[in-house]
Amino acid sequence: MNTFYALFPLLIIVAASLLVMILEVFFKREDRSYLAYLSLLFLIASAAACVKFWNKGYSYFDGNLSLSNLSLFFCSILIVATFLVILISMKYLTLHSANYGEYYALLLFALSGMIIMVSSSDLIVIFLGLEVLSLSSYALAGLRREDEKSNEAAIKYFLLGSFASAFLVFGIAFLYGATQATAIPSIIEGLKTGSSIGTLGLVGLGLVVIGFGFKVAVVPFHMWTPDVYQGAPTPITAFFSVGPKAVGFAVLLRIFIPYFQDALESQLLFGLLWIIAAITMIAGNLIALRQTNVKRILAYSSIAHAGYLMVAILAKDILGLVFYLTAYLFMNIGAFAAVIALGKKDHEYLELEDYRGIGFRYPWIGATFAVFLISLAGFPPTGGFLAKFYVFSAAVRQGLVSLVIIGVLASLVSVFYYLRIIIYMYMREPAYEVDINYDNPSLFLALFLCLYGVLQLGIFPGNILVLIRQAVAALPFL
Amino acid sequence: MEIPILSIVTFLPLAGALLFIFINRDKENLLRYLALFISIITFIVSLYLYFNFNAQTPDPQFVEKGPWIGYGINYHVGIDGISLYLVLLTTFLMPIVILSSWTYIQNRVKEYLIFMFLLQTGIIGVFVALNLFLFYVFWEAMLIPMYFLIGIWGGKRKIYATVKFVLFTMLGSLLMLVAIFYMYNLFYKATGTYSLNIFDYYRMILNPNVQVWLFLAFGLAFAIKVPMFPFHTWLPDAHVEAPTAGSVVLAAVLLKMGTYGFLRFAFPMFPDALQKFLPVLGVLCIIGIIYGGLMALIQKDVKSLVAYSSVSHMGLIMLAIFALNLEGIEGGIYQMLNHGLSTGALFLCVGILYERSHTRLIKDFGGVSKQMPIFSAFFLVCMLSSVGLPGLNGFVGEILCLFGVFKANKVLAILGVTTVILAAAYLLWMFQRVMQGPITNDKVRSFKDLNLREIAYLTPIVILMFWMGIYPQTFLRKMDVSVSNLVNQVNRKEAIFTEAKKENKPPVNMHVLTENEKDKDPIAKEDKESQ
Amino acid sequence: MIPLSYFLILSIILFVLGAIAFFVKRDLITQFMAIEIMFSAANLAILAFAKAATSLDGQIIVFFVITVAAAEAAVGLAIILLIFRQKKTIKSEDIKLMKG
Amino acid sequence: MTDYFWLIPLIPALSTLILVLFGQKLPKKYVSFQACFAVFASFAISVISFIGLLQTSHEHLPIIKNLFSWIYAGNFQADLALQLDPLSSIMTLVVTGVGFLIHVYSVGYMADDEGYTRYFTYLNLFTFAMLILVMGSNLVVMFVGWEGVGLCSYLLIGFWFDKHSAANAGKKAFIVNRIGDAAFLLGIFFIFINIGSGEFSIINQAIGSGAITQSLATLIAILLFVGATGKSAQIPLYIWLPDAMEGPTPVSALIHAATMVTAGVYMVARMNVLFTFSGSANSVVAIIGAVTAVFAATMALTQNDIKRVLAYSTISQIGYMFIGCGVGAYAAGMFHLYTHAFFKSLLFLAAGSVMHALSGELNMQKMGGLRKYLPLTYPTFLIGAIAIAGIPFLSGFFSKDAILTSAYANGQYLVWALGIFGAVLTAFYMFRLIFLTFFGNERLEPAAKSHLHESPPAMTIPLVLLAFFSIVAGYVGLPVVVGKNLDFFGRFLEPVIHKAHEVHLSLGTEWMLILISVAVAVTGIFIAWVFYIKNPKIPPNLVARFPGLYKILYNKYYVDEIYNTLFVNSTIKGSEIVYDHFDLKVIDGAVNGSAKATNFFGKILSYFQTGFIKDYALIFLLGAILLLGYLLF
Amino acid sequence: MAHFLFFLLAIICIASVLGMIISKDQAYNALFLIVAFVCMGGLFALLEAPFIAAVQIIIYAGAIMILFIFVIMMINLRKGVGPEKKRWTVYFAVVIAFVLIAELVLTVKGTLEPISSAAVEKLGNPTDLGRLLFTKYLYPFEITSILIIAALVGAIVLVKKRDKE
Repeated sequence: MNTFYALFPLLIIVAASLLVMILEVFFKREDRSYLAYLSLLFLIASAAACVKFWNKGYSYFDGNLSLSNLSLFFCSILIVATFLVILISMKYLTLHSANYGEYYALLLFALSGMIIMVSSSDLIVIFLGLEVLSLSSYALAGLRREDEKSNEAAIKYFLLGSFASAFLVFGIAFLYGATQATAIPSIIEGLKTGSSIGTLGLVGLGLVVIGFGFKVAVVPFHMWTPDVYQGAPTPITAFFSVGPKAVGFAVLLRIFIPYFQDALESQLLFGLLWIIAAITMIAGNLIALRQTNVKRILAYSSIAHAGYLMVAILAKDILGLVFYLTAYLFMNIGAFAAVIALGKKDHEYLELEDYRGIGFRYPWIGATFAVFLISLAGFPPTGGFLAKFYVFSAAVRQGLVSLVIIGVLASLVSVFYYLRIIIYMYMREPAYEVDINYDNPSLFLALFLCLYGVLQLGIFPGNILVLIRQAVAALPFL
Repeated sequence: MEIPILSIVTFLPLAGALLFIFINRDKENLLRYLALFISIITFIVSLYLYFNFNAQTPDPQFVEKGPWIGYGINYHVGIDGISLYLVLLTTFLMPIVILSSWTYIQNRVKEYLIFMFLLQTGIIGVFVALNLFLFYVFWEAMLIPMYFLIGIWGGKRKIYATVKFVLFTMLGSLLMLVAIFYMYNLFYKATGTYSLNIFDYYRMILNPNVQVWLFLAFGLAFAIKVPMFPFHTWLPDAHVEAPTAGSVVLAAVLLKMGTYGFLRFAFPMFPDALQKFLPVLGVLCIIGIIYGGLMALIQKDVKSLVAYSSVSHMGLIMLAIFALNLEGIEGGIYQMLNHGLSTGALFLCVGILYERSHTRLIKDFGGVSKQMPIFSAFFLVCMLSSVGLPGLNGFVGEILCLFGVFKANKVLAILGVTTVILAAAYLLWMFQRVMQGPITNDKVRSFKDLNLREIAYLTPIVILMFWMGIYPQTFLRKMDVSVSNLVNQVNRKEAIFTEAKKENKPPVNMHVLTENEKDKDPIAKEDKESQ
Repeated sequence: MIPLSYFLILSIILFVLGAIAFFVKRDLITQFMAIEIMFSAANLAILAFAKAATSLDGQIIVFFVITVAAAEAAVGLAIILLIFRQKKTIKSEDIKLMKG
Repeated sequence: MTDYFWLIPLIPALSTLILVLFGQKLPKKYVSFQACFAVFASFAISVISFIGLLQTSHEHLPIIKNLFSWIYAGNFQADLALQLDPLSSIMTLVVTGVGFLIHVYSVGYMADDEGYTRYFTYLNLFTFAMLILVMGSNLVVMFVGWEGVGLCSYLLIGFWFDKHSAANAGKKAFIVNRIGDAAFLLGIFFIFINIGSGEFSIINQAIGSGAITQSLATLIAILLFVGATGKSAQIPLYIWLPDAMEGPTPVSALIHAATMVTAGVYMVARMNVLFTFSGSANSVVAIIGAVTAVFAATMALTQNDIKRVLAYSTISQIGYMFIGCGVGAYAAGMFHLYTHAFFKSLLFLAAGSVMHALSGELNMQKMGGLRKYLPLTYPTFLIGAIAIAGIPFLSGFFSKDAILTSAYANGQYLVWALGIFGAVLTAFYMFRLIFLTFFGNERLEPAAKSHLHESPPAMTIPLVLLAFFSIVAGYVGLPVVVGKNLDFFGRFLEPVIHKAHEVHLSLGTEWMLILISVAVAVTGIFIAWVFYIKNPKIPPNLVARFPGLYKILYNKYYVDEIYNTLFVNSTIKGSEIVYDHFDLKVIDGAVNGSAKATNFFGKILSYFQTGFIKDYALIFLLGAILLLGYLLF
Repeated sequence: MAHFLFFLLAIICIASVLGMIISKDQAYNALFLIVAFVCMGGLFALLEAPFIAAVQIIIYAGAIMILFIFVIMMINLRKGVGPEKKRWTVYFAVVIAFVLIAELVLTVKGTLEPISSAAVEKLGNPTDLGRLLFTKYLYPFEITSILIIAALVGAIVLVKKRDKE
C-alpha cells in the first residue's frame, strides 16, 4: 500500500483542522456549529480509515509510523473521545462565549498529535506528537479568555508542562546516549542485551517516566491536574482527562511492557513504577475526599485512575490497560458531559452544594451521571468494574497482590467521594433553584453514547474484547 | 431447549424496572399496582422452581450456562437445595414489601420501585450465580439500589447510615475480589485454562497457607455482610435509617447473602483454613449471640433493637453452620428463612407503628394493643416466631441449630443456648413497653387498627410461620441432599489434607485433578456417577 | 580533545540550574526562560552523545527540539500575555485562584 | 376405645383456631359455649380413652399415634406423635376435667370483661398446649407443649395488659421460664446425642440397657430438672409465680395451680427411669422440693393478698410433689398432683368468688366475717383448706401422707422433717386465711360492702363440684394401713413408673407417721385459731417482737430484689455501659475513626496542593530527586 | 585551545544563568539568556555541529529571545521581580540543586570516556544533515509543520483581539 494512504488517519484530521480554520472566516458566529459537524464528519472519515487498516499491520517511515492494530485501536478510541468532546462542546461554547472556530481546529490538532504519538514507536516522533498535543492543549485550556481561572489553568499547564517536557527531552538524551537510538524497540533491545550503558539508560528511562508521568498525572507529578482541570473549559477538561492519559499510557505501554518482559535491570524500574502506582492510587483518592468542586473531584479521580492504569502496566496487561482506557473514556467523558449539562449561560454549577436534589429535578441527567460515577467507582455491571477486574486480576496473576490490595482499598476510599456526589444529587433537599439550559441535543447524544458505552462495556463487552485481543495479538507493537 | 426459568426469575424484576423508566411518574397508583403485579408474577414463576426441584440430587438444577465474556467469565446459574429457598424467600417477600410501602412511600414512588426491583434482581442473582464473576457482579451491584433506598427514603441520619453500609460492605467484598483473582490465577496456572466456575474451584485442593489468606478474604466479606461481631455496627445504623421495606429486605435477605456465601464458597473451597479458624469463629459467633442480645435489651429505638436482635440471631445461624454437620447446616439454613420471615415481619410491624406515629422510640409508645388489637395479634406472633416458640418457625430452626452446635461443641452450645433466654428477654420487654401497659402518649389514642392492605401482607407471613413451624418437612427435605453433599465435601477435602500431612508430602501449591486423576479421586468419581 | 563528560557535566549543571531557576524565580516570563535553558542543556547533552556515537541523528534530534522550543515560546508567551491582560500581573504568586 | 385419643388435644386446638379467626365476630354466648364444649369434648374422650386404657394390657402400652414426621435432620429426628399411657391419661383427665370446670366458672367470672373472646381463646389454647405437653410421645413434642403453656401463661397473666404490673408479671413469667427451658433444651440435646432419640419409650429402654453412664444421666436429669424448676416454680426459679397472680383468678386456678405448674412434676415422673438411674439427681429433686415446700410456706405466712397466699401455697405443694418424685415415689408425687389439682383450683376459684363478691378486693385485712354473705363460697373454701391442710379423709391428706411416708421409708429423714414442718405451716397459713376472710370482724370497705353478693351459678357449681372432688379424689389411692391393695392410683401407674426399689415399713411406723402428720395439721390449725380468733393481739405482738423476721418474711426474703439487682439490673446497667463505651466508642469508634483518619490524611495531602506553581515545581523536583535516587542507590 | 574555549564558554554560560536567577529585571534576564544561548551555540560548534550551532544562535538567541523581549516590553513592569527570597526556598533550592546535580553526574560518570576518542571530523556536515532530514526523518520533519501550525493557531487564539459580542 502506498505510504500516502498510510497517512490517511492523520492527514484527515489535519486537513479537517485546516479546513475548519479556513471556513471559520466564512461562517457567522451563530453558524459555527457547522464547523463542529464538519469536524465530526472528518472524525468519522478518519475512523473509517483506521478501520481500513485493521489487521494489516503496516509500518512506514522506518517504523516511525506503524499502523499496527494496537495503534489503530488507540487511534480509534482517541477519535471517539474527540468525537464525544466535540458533541459536548457545541452548546457549551456558545453558552460561555468561546465559540471560536479555532476551538475545533485546536482540538483536531491535539488529536493529530495524539495519533502521531500512538502510531509511532520512535521517541522523537512521540516527542513531537506530544508537543503538538501539548501546545494545542495549552491554548485550549486558556480558551475562555475572559475567565481568570481558565487563564490560570493555561499558564499552569503550560509552565509545568514545558518543565516536564524538558525532563523528557533530557531523558531522551540519556537514552540516546546509552543506546544510540531513539526508536523504542532498539532502546529496549539495547537495554536488554546490556550493550548499553546501564545507569545512563536507567536514569534516562526514569526521566522519561517523569515526562510521561506528568502527562498521565501520576503522583508526584500530578500537581497541575486539579487546577488545570478546574480552570479549563469543562469539555476540554473532559478531553484532558482522557486523551493525554490514553496516549501517555500508550507510550508507557510501548516502553515498559516489553522492557519488563525479562530485562536485566528491570527490577529497579519495576519497583519505581510500583511505588508510583501505589502512591498515586492512595494520594489521588485521599485528596479527592476533601474536594467540594465537582471538577476537582473528577480531577483527583483521574489521578487515581492513572494509578490503576499504572497497575496495568506493571501487570504487563495490555488487554486490561486498553480495556480500562476504553471504559474510562466513556465514563469520564460521560461524567463531564453531565457536569456540562448542568449549566446555563455563563454559569456552570460545579460546587457540590449546587447538586442538591439535581437527581430528581433532572432525572435523566442525574441518572446518567450516577451511572458514570458508579462506573468510576467500579461497581458492576458497568465498564468501570470490568476494567478494574481485568487490571487487578492480571496484576494478581503477576504476583502483585499487595499492590492490588492497596488498589482495592484505595478504590474503597474512592467510593466515598463518588457516592458523595450521588448523595448530593439524590439524598439532600435542594437549597435553591438550579435552572439549566436544556436545549442541548448534541450533549444529550453524547451522554447517551457514553451511557451506552459504559453499560455495553460492562455487560456485553464481547465485541470490544475481540477487537482488543486482535489489537494485542499483533505484538510486539509494530 | 427448556425455558430459562432461573433467568426469568432473576431478570423479570429488572425488566420491570426498565419498564418503569418509561412510565410517567405521576401515575403513582399505576406504578404501584404494576409493581405488585410484577412481583407476584415473579413469585409465581419462582414457585415453579420449588415444585420442579429434584430433591434427590446435590447437583445444581435449572442450570443455564452460556458464554458471556469468556476466559472463565460465563453466564452460569443454577440452584440447589441451599439456594432454592433463599430465592423463594426473596421472591416471596417482594410483593409484601411493595404492599408495605404502598402509603409509606409517598414521594418518588417511581424511583423507589425501580430500585426495589433492581435490588431484587441483584439479590436473586447472588443466590443463583454459579460463576464467581457473576456472583460478584450481583453481589456488588445489589449495593447500589440499597444505597439509594436507604439514602433517599431513609430517616434523619440516612446519609451516614447508607455510606457506612456501602463502604463497610465494600471493604470486605473488595478484598474478596482480590482473593477471587488469586484463585482465578491459581486455577489458570494449574490447568492452563481459565475458569471461574465454582465447581471447578471445588475440585481445587489448595495449599493450606494459601487457603488461610483466601479464607480470610472471603470470610471477611461474608462476616461483614452477616454481620458477625465485631463487624456489626453498620447494621443498626442501616436498619434504623432505612425505610421499612429497606429494613425488611436488608434483614430478611441481604444478611443471608453472608451466610450463604460461607456455605457456597468459603466452606467447600477452603476446608482446611476453615478448620483452623473454627475456634475463633465459634467464639465470635458466641460473642455475637450474647452481645447482640444484651445490646438489643437496652436499645431505645425499636428498629435498632430488632437490628441488634438480628446480630444475635445471625450469630446463632453462623454458629450452626460452623458446626459443619447436617443438623447444624440445615438448621442454619432453616433459621435463615425463619429469621428472614420473623425479623422481616418485625420490621414491617415497626413500620406500621412508624407510619402512624412517626417515631420509633420505645418510650413514645405504650398500650398500643388496646388501640390495635389485630395488629397486636400479628405483632405477637411475629415476635414469638423470633423468640423461637414451638409451633412457629423459629423453634424448628433454633432447635436444629443448637443441636448441630451441640453435636460439634458442647461448650459453645451451652453458651449459645442463652439466646433462648435473651431473645425472650429483649423482645418481650420491648413488646411490653410498646404494646402493653397504660397509654401514656396521647398520640397512641389516635392509632387506627390495621387496614385490609396491612392485614393482607402480614397474613402470608404469619401463615408461613405456622406452616414452617408445624410442618417443616416441606422445606427440610429438599435441602437434605445438597447439605449432606456439602458436609461430605468439606470432610473429604479435610481428609485429603490430613493424609497429605501424614505422608509428609511437600506442600503442594495447588492440585487440580486432571481428567485421568478424576477417576481415582472420590469426589470426582461421585460427581461422575451422579451425573 | 575535550572529554565529552565535560560537556555532559556542563549540560547537567545548566539543566539543574534551569530547573532551580524555574523554582526560585517569581515571574512567569523568567520561569519560562528557565525552561528554555533546560531545553538547551538537553540539547547540549544530545550533541555530546551524538559526537560520542559519531552519528548525525543526535543533531537532527536537537534540530527538532529547537523547533519545539520555538513553538512553545510562541504559545507560552501568548499565554503570558493573556494572563497579563487579564490580571495585570505576571507574578507567579498571583496565580492562586485554584488550590486544595 | 382408645382409637381416637389423639383427638383430645386437637379439639381445643380447632376451637382456638375458630376463635382466633372469627372470634371477634361471634356472639359472646356462642364463644363461651364453644370453648367450654371443646374442653368438655376433650374430657369426654379422655374418659373414654381412660376406660379403654384400663382394658388394655400392659404390653400394648404406650399407645402411640404418630401424626406426622416433624423435624427430621440428620440425627435429630422428632415425630409429631401423641401417646396414651396411664400417666398421660391421668393428666388428660385432670387437665380437661378441671379445665372444663374452670371454663364454666370463667363464663360467670369473666362475663363483663371486654376481652371475653380473647380470654376463651387463650384458655382453649392453653388446654391444647397442656394436652400436647402431657401427651407428647417424645421430648421435643413435650417441649412444644412445655413452651406452649408458657406462652399461654404469659398471655393470661398479662391478660389485663394495660396494667403495668400485669404486663410485667407476664413477661417475668415467660423469661424466668425460658431460663429453665434453656436447660431443658440442653437436656434434650444430651439425650439425643447419647441415645439418638427423644421417644420416651426408646429412652427408657436405652437407659435400661445402659446406654449412658450414671454421671451423664445425672447431668441430663439435673438439666431437665432445672427446666422443671422453672415451669413448676421451684427454687431458684419460683419468683414468677406469685406475680402471676396478676392474671384473672380462673387462670390462676387452672394454670398456676392445677395444671401448668405441675408440668415439671409430670416431666420428672415421665422421665422417672432416668432420675432413678441417676440416683443423685433424685436426691437433688427431693431436697429442692423439700426446701421449696418450707421456704414458700414461710413466705405465705405473712401475706395479706389471698391469691398470693395461695400462690406460695402452690409453690410449697409442688415442692411436696417433687419430694415424692425425689424419693422415688413418683406415683405419690403424681397422686398429690392429682389431688392438688382439685383442692387448689377449688381454693383459687373460691378466692375468685370472694373477690368477685368484693369487687376485686384481694387484701385479707379488708375482709372478715364474710361467712354469712357467701353461703356457698365459704364451705367450699373451707373444704379446700381442710384438704390442703392434711386433715384425714380429704384428698390432700392421702396424697401428702403418701409422699411423706415414702420419704421416711427411703431414709430421707431430713426431707421428711422438712415436709412435716411445711405441713404445720400449711395448716397455719390456710386457716389464717380462712379466719381472716370469713371470721372475725367485718373490715370491709363500705363501697365493697354495698355490692356484696354470692356469685352466679356458673361460678358456684364448679365450686361445689370441685369441693366434692377435693373430698373424694383421695380415695383412689389409700395408704397401706387401710388395706393392702387399695392404692389403685399407684397400680394404675405401674406400667409407666418402674419401681426401682420398694421399702416396706412396718404398719406401726406407718400409723405413727400418719398420726404425726395429722397432729401437725391440727396444731397448725389450732395456732391459727389462737392467733386470729381467740386472741387477735398475738400476731401484732409477734410482729413487734420480731420486726426483722417479719420484715424478711413479709418481703419474701427480698429474693425479688436480690434477683433484680444481681441479674436484671446488673445486666441492663452492664449492657448500657458496654453499649455506650464499647459498642459506640470502641467498635463503632474504630469504624468512624478509620473514616476520620482517612479524611485526615486527605486533608494533610491536600495542604501540599497550594495552588502556587513554585510549590508544584518543588514537589515535582523532589519527586524527581527521589525517583532518581531510587534508581541510583 | 579547545579546552580553553570550552571552559570560557561554560563559565560564561553558567554565570549568565546564575545572573538570570539573581537579577530582578526581566530585560536583564533576557539579556543573560541571550548570552547563555550564544555561548551554548559556541559549545555546539565545539561539538562539531556547526549547523545546529547556527540554528541555535539564529533561532534561540535571535528569534525566540526577540519574542521574549517583545513581550517584556509589552508588559513593561515598572518593578522587576526578583527570585524568591524566603530563606527556606533558598535552602531548598541549593540543596535540590546539589542533590540533583550529584545524582545526574553520578549517572553519567565515566560513561563517555571510552568512546569519546573515535571522533570523526566531518560529523556536522549540513548537507548530510539535510539529506537525513528528508529521508530518514521525513516523517518527524513533516510533523514539525503540524506542530508549528498548531502553535500558531494556539497563540493567535489566545491573544487575538476579538470583538465582544
